[in-house]
Amino acid sequence: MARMVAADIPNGAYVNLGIGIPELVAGFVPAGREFILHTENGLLGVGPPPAPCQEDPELINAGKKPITAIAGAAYFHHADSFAMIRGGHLDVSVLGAMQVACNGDLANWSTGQADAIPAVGGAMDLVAGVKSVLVMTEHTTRDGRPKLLRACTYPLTGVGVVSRIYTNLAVITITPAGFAVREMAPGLTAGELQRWTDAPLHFAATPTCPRT
Amino acid sequence: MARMVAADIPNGAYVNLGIGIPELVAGFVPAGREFILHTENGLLGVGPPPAPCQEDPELINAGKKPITAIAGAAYFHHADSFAMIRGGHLDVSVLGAMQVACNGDLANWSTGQADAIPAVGGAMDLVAGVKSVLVMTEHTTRDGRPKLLRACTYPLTGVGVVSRIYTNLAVITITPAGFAVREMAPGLTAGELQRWTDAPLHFAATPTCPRT
Amino acid sequence: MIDKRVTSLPEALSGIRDGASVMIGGFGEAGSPIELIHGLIDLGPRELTVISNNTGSGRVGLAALIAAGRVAKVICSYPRSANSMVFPELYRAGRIELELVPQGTLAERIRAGGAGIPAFFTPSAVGTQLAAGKEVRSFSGRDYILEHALTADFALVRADRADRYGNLTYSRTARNFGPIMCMAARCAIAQVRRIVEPGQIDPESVVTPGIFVQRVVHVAEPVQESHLVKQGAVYP
Amino acid sequence: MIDKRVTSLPEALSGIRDGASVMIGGFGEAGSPIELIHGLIDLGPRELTVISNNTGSGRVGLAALIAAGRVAKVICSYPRSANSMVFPELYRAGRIELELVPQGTLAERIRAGGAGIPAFFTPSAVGTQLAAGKEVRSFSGRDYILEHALTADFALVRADRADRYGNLTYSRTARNFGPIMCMAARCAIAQVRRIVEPGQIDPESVVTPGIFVQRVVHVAEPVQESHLVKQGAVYP
Repeated sequence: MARMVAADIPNGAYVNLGIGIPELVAGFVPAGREFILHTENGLLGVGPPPAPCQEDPELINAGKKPITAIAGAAYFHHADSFAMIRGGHLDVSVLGAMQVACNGDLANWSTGQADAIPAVGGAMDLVAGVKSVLVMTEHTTRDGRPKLLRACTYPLTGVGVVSRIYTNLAVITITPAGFAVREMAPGLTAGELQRWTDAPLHFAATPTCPRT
Repeated sequence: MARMVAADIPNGAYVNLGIGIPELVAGFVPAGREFILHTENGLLGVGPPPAPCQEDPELINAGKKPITAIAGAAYFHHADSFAMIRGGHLDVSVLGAMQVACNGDLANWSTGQADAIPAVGGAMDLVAGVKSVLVMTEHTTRDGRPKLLRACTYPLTGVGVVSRIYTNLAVITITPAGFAVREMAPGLTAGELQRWTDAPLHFAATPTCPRT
Repeated sequence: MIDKRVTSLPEALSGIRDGASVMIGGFGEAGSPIELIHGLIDLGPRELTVISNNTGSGRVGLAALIAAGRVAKVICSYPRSANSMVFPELYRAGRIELELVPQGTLAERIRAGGAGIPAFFTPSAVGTQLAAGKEVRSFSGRDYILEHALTADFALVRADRADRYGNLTYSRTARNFGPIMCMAARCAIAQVRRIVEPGQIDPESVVTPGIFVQRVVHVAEPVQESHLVKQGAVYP
Repeated sequence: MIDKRVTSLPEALSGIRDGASVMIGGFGEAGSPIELIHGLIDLGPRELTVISNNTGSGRVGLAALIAAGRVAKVICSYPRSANSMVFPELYRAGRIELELVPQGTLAERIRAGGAGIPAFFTPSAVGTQLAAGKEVRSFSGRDYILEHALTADFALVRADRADRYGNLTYSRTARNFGPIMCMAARCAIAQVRRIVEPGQIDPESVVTPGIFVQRVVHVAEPVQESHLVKQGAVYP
């Protein structure tokens, strides 16, 4: 998944990687490309993880994990950081998801349960401001229920904001007609993929070959 | 005038001095006091004028005159500079005036004539944001007409914004009752001062002695 | 002479009374002014409104302030983390109020408070639960919601260097909310690792100009929150 | 590899067409990108909307752009100065449009444009002619007016140092509108005195992060506008 996401991000892009699985994208930047990684807690130019015992508790990412900064990085405060996000200066936001609807609605901050502690962080700002919002997620929940839905049942993070979804089973683009399958895992059939997906899937006449 | 203004500014005040006569206040800071001078084009900590041939065209004040910066100064951009002003962080703004009304209205940016080139600069922001707005002005126009009026006839810079007026003839505080004379030039009578002033003046029972 | 340095934590915190609103800097432990927070616990004011991105970890720092029952309400974007249990307990028990705000809206509301902007329109949270009850207006065909400025009586922040004027620099991503909270509070209190002479901070590199800072207190070696949490430390 | 450096002024300015909106940095001559402005005169686009604090001096720089008849409208706070005659002549002749904006409102509208805030309330200009026709709303008993964001197709700014990522620092009060104009323009073009390797600008001291800059052009020794004005120079 992370490799496929990275392959779809153009050279020179300014990219925010969400907490968790999306952070893996940083490890798969294709040769010859350079992305600038933004972390909303105040750094452009996130570098590789620090060597053991080189961690600085004052140099962390949005997931509060230790990071490094590249040569050519810049630090800034939170209002400036979200000015970058809200002002449309970031090219790509890669986020996890609880649910995605076929109109691009995203739910990734709350199950809406009464006893849950609601926590939103920067997700609503990212989806509202970043030019292209990519979602990385398992195709279904741990107990096998679809996460790609006709309509989200959890509280929304944003309305019609997702551009593309990368799952363990497929790459799916949001189109005016709904979910359009761009790639599938080798050996998977269209019928099988549809069975794991709540909303109807559109398949291109000629399926794209999976990349190697 | 400049000495009297400076004497009324407390130690530690953050002060913006308007273009022209107000700039003179910097030369009369009483012994033992320290003001921090702000210039809205991006500097806190304006120092004395530069020595001849030491001028830097990239270190100027709002009047576009060369200045210096004190040890402990800070540079910032225009949005941050006006955040200081609008956000109520400056203690004192000293401005020139074309007209002041007895309710504190100030007119200092335009005569309203049809052929005038309107230019407002930062005056409207200063009067809207700074805690105390002091005006320094000749008591009358060059041709002897009053500048301290019942109501301004020129376009306003701000409504009810002036705290106190320092003229060549008197120091006058704006009160709910109108102009209250706090000090007069030596030898001047109340009747004479009133004759140079459009709005009625209130005199304290015991006039304050002019400072020496 | 202007001198914003104070010599002790109690002096730095004096005047914070019951019912005060207090902005507390930090993103996780980075930039969290843990000595000031512990000093605030010692000082004792109650019914505080705390504006902060998180709600602390373990039972030290901000989590300890909340655990001590001093906080009536938090305004924050992310009130849970791997090691937070204090806030969730009190919240589920209905003993603390939460105003949940998207992180960028939180930052912009604080910046607006410092900049004299009472309200602004933003696209964040449009169409979500967090927009409920808020004014919606369309500009150039897109919907935005109206959000209001946040100000506070006090701000507690952690910076790296300060001079007697209150000019501040920060360390790396510990900068986060510090600069804007100093702007938005009527009294901003900074704990700093180093105090230097005026002029030793390059005026081109000052992050928070001294006009936004009222008190500076020297804490040369702040404790590291994550170490305390690992050790299971409890404050006080 | 990311590299925002371009090797010539024409390359830096390419794509600025008739009718474009252009933010131009500077407060008086400090920070005014005079080589970029002269390059824009050479390039030739007309009917420009210029957003700038002033309207230039003498017959060089911004004043020369206006004198050449390329500017249909200026949005600015202070369109006259000791040595300005070009703008007043055209304005009195009805040949150029002026939107006069208080300086702090101008700065905040530009910053809002860069930050994705379409509109905000401000106390500046309330009760004056410059509030005419604007929405007034009361917050906590005080009146404010609604002001809208400014964005532009291009920004031309002058900075001191840059690296290939477009990170910028400025010199003293030449910083002024540069950082916010870079934020608010779809294509920000910086002329800089020095180009350095990534990392040579301390990441704590970057004023404009490279994300806000699209093109960097090296002008090692910019001419000094006030000298040209004294000499009576005319461009081109």
